[in-house]
Amino acid sequence: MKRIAHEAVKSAARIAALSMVIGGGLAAAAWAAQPGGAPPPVLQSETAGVTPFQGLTAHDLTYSGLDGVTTGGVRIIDGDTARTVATVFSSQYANFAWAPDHRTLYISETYWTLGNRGTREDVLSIYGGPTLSNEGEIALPGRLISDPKTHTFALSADGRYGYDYSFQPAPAVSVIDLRARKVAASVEIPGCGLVFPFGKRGFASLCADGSLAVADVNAQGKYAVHRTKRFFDVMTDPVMDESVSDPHSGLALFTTYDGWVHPVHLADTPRFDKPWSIEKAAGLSPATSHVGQITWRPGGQVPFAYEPSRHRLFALMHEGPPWSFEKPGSEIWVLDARSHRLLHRWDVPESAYLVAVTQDEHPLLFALSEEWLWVMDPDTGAVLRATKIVTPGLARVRGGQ
Amino acid sequence: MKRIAHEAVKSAARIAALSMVIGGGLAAAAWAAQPGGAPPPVLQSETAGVTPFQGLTAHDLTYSGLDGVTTGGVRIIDGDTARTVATVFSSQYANFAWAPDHRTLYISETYWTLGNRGTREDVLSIYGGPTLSNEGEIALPGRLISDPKTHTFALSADGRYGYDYSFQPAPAVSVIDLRARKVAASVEIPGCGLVFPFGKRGFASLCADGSLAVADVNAQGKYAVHRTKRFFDVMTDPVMDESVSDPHSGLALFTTYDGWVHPVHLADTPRFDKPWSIEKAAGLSPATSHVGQITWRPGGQVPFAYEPSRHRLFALMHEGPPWSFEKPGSEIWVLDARSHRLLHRWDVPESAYLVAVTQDEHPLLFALSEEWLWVMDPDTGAVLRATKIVTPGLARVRGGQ
Amino acid sequence: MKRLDVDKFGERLTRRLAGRLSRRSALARLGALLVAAPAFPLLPVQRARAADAATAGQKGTDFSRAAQTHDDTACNYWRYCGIDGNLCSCCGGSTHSCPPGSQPSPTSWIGSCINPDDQRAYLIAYRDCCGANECNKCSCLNTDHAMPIYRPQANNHIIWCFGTQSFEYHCSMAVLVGLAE
Amino acid sequence: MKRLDVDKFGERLTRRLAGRLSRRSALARLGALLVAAPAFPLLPVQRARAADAATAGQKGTDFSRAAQTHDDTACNYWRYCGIDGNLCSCCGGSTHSCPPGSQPSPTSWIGSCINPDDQRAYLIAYRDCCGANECNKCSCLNTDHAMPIYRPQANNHIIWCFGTQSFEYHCSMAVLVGLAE
Repeated sequence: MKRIAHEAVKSAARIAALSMVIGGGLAAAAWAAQPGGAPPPVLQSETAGVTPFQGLTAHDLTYSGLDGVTTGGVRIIDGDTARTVATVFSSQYANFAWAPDHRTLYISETYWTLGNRGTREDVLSIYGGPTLSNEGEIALPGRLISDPKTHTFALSADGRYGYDYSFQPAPAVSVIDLRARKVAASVEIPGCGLVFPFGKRGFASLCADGSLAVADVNAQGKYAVHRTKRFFDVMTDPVMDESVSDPHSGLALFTTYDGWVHPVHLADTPRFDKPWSIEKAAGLSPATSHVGQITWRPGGQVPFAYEPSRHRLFALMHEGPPWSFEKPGSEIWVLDARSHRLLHRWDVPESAYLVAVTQDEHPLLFALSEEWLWVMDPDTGAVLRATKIVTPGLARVRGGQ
Repeated sequence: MKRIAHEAVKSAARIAALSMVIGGGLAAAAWAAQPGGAPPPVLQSETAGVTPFQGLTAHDLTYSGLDGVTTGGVRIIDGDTARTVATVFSSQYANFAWAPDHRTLYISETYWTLGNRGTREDVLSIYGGPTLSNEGEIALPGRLISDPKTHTFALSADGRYGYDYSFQPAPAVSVIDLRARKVAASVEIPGCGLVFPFGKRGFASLCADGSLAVADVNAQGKYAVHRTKRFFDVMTDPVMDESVSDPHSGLALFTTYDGWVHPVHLADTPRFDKPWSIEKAAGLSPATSHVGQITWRPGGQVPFAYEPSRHRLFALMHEGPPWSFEKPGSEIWVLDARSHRLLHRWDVPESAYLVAVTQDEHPLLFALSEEWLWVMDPDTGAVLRATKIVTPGLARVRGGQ
Repeated sequence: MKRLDVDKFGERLTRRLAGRLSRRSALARLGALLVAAPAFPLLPVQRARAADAATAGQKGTDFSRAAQTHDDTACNYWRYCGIDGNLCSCCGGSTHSCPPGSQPSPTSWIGSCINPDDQRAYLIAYRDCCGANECNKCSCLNTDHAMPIYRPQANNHIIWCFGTQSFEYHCSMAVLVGLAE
Repeated sequence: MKRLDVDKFGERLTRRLAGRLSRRSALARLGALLVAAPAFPLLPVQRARAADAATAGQKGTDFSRAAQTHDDTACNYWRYCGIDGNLCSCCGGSTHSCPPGSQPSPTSWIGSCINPDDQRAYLIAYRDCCGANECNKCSCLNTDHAMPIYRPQANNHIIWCFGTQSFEYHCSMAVLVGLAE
């Protein structure tokens, strides 16, 4: 494997070492230089293997790259050390989720038999076991090929079902029975997209008219889809694709371009709480879509993270005009999603595209820029450690959405 | 398609433009501001199509990326403008060559039906026609999967046959009849590798003992392989994989790590000229493999280019110790391969990994670094223009090797 | 290969409908056709008109004020008000032509941009060229008035390669469809 | 999937042969086995001995003089004298262990490196881990005494994934085989 090494690396790596300049005199001189003077023992030979995979830890972050910009692959980083734990192969435009056992990884992905041509194959690939190896694939009827979006694929909270958003030829969700390893149903959701699971087998989707589609299931496993009221104005201030939801409680925080948070308790009959403004929580005027209004707004590739136990919403914020919802955040705002108060504003060392927070007692906050991952203390904003990464597309934590 | 745009780009691209702020008064004001005062005509609608491919020009450079570091693809750049002309899809670890019509592109590549797994398919893909589109594939019995190497694939000078180096399970060359679109022969070359075509149907390979394997063919199309004498010492100073050869004359300039050029006239019975030293041509002591000898040496990913009409050899040179043959060049040395004289030493703006020269009356010199392509005047060393590129792996020019 | 049975018909229809039918019904039908999905009642032009109300009295937008009409290889070229990806003009193609080695997708998302020369708004079809590896030149991100993925007809994160032989994204065009007035 | 019928046998054999047989014949047979090719008579150890003659009287090499033995995530770790690629130690593995998600190839190329602690030369098997997308961490390029591709047993440009389920390159290990004396 040939790499173009960077200068810093090259300087340490000059010249021939295959030469065996070994002789009694030389070796003796080397030994004499050792503290203690005794010749060190001859190193023992090794057997090559695979480092066992211990399961996703509470502080591990799993992320994939931004397709087109970088190669595929699902990468695991230990937040406690900022070191890479493992990498699992994936196609471009893949999505992924961990089973509740924290050991089984599902990857929703698409291949063509000849790279960009030939026969298309949409599959849910299964990885697990002590070496995180491939354990087979479940054929899917289709998938949406798009830039990475968190909510194109999700599991039910108990891990029994997978939900995969498909778009071709019509918007639908493939419900995958993960125990039986087959697609159990294909549920059409006309005019809607994405999937937010709730309860045992239900899911909701966002609709182009500002409503939700709710799919509930009867005892026979038949899905029925109905629409809620319109709860946001898609024309002037749509809800972001990358809104957060908690699969365990069913709470979704649908957040708009202008920073309005619409809390919705997902259920067969969803309950809509009153929306509140991130900007107002910070003592600012609410953001609007008026041309020229430069103010703080949420933005990025994955601009939100949620910590259900403490009701904390983390938002990547930048100063910009309306419709700048993909601009990366220069700050992370920490908000109390119950009291609608701003708790903290943390600087990030470099504008960040993704934010994530672990779901444990002593959580870590992750901010990901184009090339760097920073591990932060969510309570103090301190940067604890950092590592270089490939340009990120999606991120998942243990027990998170 | 979502891209993380860089700051320079983003600053130019601020805010909403889908809003239609059109009214009589506004429009009139805009027209009044036009020189001449008359309202400009309404722009006409367009039909989308594909820009016709005019064939590879004498100043076009075709290059592929360094696999692992970047994505696949065969990219054509016009040396007269430093602009991209076209891109053709390829797998990782591909090689490619142009037919003598300068319109048909052959790509030797490998796919698996499921990305990294499933059924392996080694193919020679054919692209051509006015849109440079796929015109089918020829199945290959196998290919070497390695970092890009110029001489793993080549065409006969008349374009009738393709030669593809295979390694698994044993070193062999697949001879592809490009007219019949099938593999005509698989020629085993035990202990040897790579392919340097000569004449109508012959080819030579470099061997691990310092000799050449020469494959010639009888009237019945049967290949016979014989070995030449050992003409270089593979132990201390091997000939580089990326030595240049001229498929039309059969002249190969096999060049060693230490900069010794072994001119060989490829034929059924090759003729070996006396080796000469690049360093000696520059008035320096010849480079050696003695540890610690820091001197000028050839190096890079593709360190040599040859211009047969003027017998000029272009070499990427750097100062370094023995075995630093992958270090990029800070200078390009221009050598007369007949008189063994150094003609010029040109600086490159940034250390270069690849060099290439066009084969026409008014040639252009190309130097490629990790991110940049410089178009240079081979006679003056002047940098004429530059463009950003993906990290380069291989490069081909019209009529070149 | 699963693929939609759509072709250049989509683009021709856009133009024809835009000229002959009432805006709402024409574009509603177009949207359904482009994405082959049954229920997308509202389209960018409608959104734009709504935004128009909010910005009444303002001349153009920040983008159109800074836009130019002479260099289609720069991100601030007037037609690129909503483009997201590599400009085909930098890849061997043009605003309405794919580079050799790639194919134009018959599907697209639709925006409208103001031409600074005549202050008129034009309908623009942002069409991807597909089949070749990503071009990697002139990456632009003009996301104004771009909609989430659950409104696909105005979403630029979808790989708009439906109806071509390949979903390999190469670059994006900004094809002029006609006046948006 | 075409693949060689080789397994961990390759590595075990390396060690066994290195200990029991005369160097020339052992490594010649090993080379043939590793690359499953019939005629590679000469191997890195022989090359090294030849180089040895040329450098007689010099203590170590530039690499071994600057090498260290405590940090196997740095390019100047002593075993990496001939490595070329991402260090598995930075990817969730170690010098002799693949990260989860990848598989060790039973084939490799062979080098020998001097351990600064005891000034002894050890045989090192540079084995690729395969199957996962490229790791992209700790990219090192120590090409000393690396040979051209027509001498595959000492070439680091070949993707050494023969015998695994995948040719997807992930990272490279430097497995200690034994003394090279």
